[in-house]
Amino acid sequence: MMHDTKKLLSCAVLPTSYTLSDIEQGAACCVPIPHIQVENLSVSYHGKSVLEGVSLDINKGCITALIGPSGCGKTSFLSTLNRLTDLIPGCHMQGRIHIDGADVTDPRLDVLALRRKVGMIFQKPNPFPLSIRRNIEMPLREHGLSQRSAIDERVERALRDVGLWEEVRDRLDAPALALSGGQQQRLCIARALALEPSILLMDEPCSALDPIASAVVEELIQRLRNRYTVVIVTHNLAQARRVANYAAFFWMTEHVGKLIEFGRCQSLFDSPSHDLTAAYVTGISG
Amino acid sequence: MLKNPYRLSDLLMTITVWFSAALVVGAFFWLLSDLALHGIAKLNWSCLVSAPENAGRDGGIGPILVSTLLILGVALLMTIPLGLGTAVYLSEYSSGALARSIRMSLDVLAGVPSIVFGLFGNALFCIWLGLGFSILSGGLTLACMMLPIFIRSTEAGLTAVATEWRHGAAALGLTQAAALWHVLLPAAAPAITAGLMLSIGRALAETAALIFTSGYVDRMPDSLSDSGRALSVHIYDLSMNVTGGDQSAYGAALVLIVLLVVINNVAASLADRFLSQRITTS
Amino acid sequence: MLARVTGGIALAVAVLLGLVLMLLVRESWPVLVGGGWTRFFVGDGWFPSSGQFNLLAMLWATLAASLGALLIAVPLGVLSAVFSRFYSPGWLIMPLRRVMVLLAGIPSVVYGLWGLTVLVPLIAGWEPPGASLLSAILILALMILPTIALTSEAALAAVATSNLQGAAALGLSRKGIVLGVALPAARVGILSGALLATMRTLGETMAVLMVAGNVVQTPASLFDPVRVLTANIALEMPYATGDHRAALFASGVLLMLIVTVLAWLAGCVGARSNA
Amino acid sequence: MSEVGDSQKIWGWILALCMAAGLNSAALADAQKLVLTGSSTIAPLALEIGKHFEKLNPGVRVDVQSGGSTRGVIDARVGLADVGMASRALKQEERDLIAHRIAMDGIGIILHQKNPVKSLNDDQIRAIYTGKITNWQQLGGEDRKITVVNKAEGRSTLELFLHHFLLKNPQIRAHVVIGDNQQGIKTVVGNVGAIGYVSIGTAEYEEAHGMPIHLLPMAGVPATVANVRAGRFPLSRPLNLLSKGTPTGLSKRFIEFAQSAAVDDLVTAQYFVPLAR
Repeated sequence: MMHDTKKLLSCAVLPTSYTLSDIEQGAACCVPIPHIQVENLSVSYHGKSVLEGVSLDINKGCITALIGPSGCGKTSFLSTLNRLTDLIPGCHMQGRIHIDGADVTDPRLDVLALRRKVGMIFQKPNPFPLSIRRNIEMPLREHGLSQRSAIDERVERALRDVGLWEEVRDRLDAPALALSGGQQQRLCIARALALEPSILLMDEPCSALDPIASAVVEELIQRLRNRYTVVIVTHNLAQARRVANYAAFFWMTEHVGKLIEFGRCQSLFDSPSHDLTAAYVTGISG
Repeated sequence: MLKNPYRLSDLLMTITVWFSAALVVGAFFWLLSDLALHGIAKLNWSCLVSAPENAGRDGGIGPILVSTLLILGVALLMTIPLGLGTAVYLSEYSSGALARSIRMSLDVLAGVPSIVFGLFGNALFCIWLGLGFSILSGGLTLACMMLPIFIRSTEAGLTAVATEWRHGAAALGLTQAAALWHVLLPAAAPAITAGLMLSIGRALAETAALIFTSGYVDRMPDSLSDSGRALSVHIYDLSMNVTGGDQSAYGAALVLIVLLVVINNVAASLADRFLSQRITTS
Repeated sequence: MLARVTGGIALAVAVLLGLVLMLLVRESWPVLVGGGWTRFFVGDGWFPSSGQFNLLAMLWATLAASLGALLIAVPLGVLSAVFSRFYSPGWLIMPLRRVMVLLAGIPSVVYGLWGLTVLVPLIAGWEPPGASLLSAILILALMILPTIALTSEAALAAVATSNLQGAAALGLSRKGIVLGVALPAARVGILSGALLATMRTLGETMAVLMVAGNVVQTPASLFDPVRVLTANIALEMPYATGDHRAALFASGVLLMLIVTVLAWLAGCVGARSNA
Repeated sequence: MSEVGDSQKIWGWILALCMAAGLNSAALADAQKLVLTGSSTIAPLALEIGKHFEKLNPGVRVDVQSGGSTRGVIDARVGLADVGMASRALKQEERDLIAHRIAMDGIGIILHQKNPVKSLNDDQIRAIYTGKITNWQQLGGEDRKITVVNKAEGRSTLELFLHHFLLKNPQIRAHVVIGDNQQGIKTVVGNVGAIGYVSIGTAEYEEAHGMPIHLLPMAGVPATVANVRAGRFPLSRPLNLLSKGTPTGLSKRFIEFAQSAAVDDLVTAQYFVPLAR
């Protein structure tokens, strides 16, 4: 599964309408326009700070990897972007996050609309205990799509996008939980894609999968580039290197997570500007 | 080898476990076979549909079966929506003062003797609300008794639903109601069904509370505002008040047990169909 | 929206439940303020017609019957749950569970009827009068066994397979897995089942009334007839008036208090084992 | 959202149901429905009489509710019941009601059949119930402990028994306290050393159907239904219907029917003693 990193990291502006196949042909890459702007973000649980002073811009259509040791606030950071932090009792965040110009931290914000725009994939595949079809159809219906043919079309397109269509087309009504781990994770991605988000958050999407399934999902993530802004948490440095355009390195100092370094993936790995980063990416203190 | 010292104690454990299970099953077969032996002579189809005669010694239990089912129906109609609503409230907004006080009063109510519920139902439904001795009063009183059981087990089921699903639903931008309806309630279905069965068992077994609310009349009820005798009240009356009513009492007890099995199965499959239909069909 | 609707329902339920509590207190009020609560714990005994309302003997009887039933039913129930999870041949599991569910729903009148006609005469042949604390304990134990067995089984089933496999991978014997891993992991569930069962033993009326003998006395032996609080209410309520009636309601309040303390204790235990 | 909608709908439906039922029951409370409440002893008999009354008077409904004699008194007094039922004579403070006797019930002492003791005088019974005699040997029987079966506080048979033997309840040293007749019989059946007192009609039936009990004569009078009817048996109680003031309308017709010879068969079938006319 080695890919030509050079090709993947090259950037060009895409035409306004494109399909996945365009991207697969290697036509384009991400654009240096900020999609998510984070300013001075801090997160605390029950008054105890876990993440402080994070500021970074995440570019449109690019894959940004968040790396760093466990417990340094990467997942907390990810959860602020779709306000999933609201669900965690005692969780409080400060600072500003702008997505498409709107302030995510605004308490009056329509959270449901935000989450529809910002999809999320979890570490452990979490398809609902419903049929494969219902897993994708149900959120669509809840977001107001009721036309049978339109739903069927979207279900098929989402499943095709994640390469699951051929595998499950004959058993769409079978329980989703009967799928293998890798298939479940791809279904979760399809479920998110069906809502046509512009941003995808991925929290270690491959860590619960076997190497083969992991490789399939990784390849899928590569294909999402350009069409979606992807933010991915990963502990697999090689994977980050393979898939990401940008990388952000988090580290814990005095029990509080901080953003140490952020930049182009290649430069962060090959010529880190910070000692901690250098040590981590070369495996000395990782 | 390490193994030998464990052999004897392992064997002892195996014997203890088998012995306990056998003891439990044996005791119950004793009970059930006694019931069957005494009651089976009274059972036939006509007894299920005909009316009791001679204070229940002769005749059947048709009207009593109908009343029992109606009382249970009213109780369930009340318990399920109220119970689900409360359980959802308790599990989703659990930190409020209202939630805390409800939870405490539920626990307290679990310890109130059923006869007190009977007197309560009599005072509130029969007299104050003017429903009189009626199937409605009985059902509503039973609902009060079933609510604590049903709410607590449903709440436990909802709380036990994996957070991954909760977060997954939220991440898809689903409303809380949609997450509940499509994911949390179906996922909690086994616990809800179990709570439902426990409640139904309690309702069918209840005697003291019903004597004071749904009453003693063994006529076929015309409406929900008629008084109707429940099967358990019938059994109690036959065994304690009616001279020579023992055999009929055992017969009625057998019917009650069969009824319980049937209702449990129906409830289980209905709950299954209702709550997890989306798993099997589209 | 959802919060408001379910909150409204919850409030309605709370009001309903509050009404039950209010009725209890209102009905027992005359005797509580009239004679003070101490009269329930001092005096010659329970002679309501002469204004003596000492509940202590019945309180002890209630506690003794509950405790005895638990001592029998908890080990047996847990062991039979262990049996169906770890020892039973596969084909036996479902029928066993069916029987348990069935037994959990048998009305107490039926247990009482059976106890009165079968169990009590057996004990009477051994040590008269037969209707006794022992028969009450046995009948109650029989009644709560299914509850304990079913809840324990559910708690055992909820123990993560990975834990059990982990234990097996360490070469633990079946006994070692059960005692060392499964039961400790399931103890909260088992405890809450036992609590549920305790509440049932405290609140049970008809079955105990039929087999316990109903003599108001502090039990000195297992063969002494006793009267529990609930049986007292059921026996005398239909005929009681005035202070007598209020005293019966007050004994209902007492039962409620016992259960509250139990629920609170269970809450503490649950909170501690979660931490 | 649909879940919320559904539960609201159901809730509304239930409320509507309640209201409809409330109106309905108010509408039914006209002259054509007769409500009887009270003594659980009389309830089965009243139910049978009610059924026959309904047959003779089409369109009339008789609802019988049990719950104890005191309940019958209270309900008849406040008007919750058209007619109360009490298996005892009215007490002094209950004289605001009028009692209408519909049958008699004798109370007899029963022993287990294997107990060789065939008769006891009043003093012996008093001594047994106050705990002065504790073994059947002292009364010429076998060496066996006596199990004293007493009734629970408030039951009319207890009051009758205490009154007859000039006892107070706290004096009694009971081993088993029971609620209803059948429990008394089952207790004696299960215990060879037991002594209890129950309704004679019930005991006669059970004895005739093979239950191992026997009735003792009292003051030399055999405990039989015939003797109770003739008024010869010393321990008996009336089964009364209660009315507030002189009964009128449907209540009057029902009470008259319940006192007529037409119900003698029903009374006998419930093992009570018909009135001597």
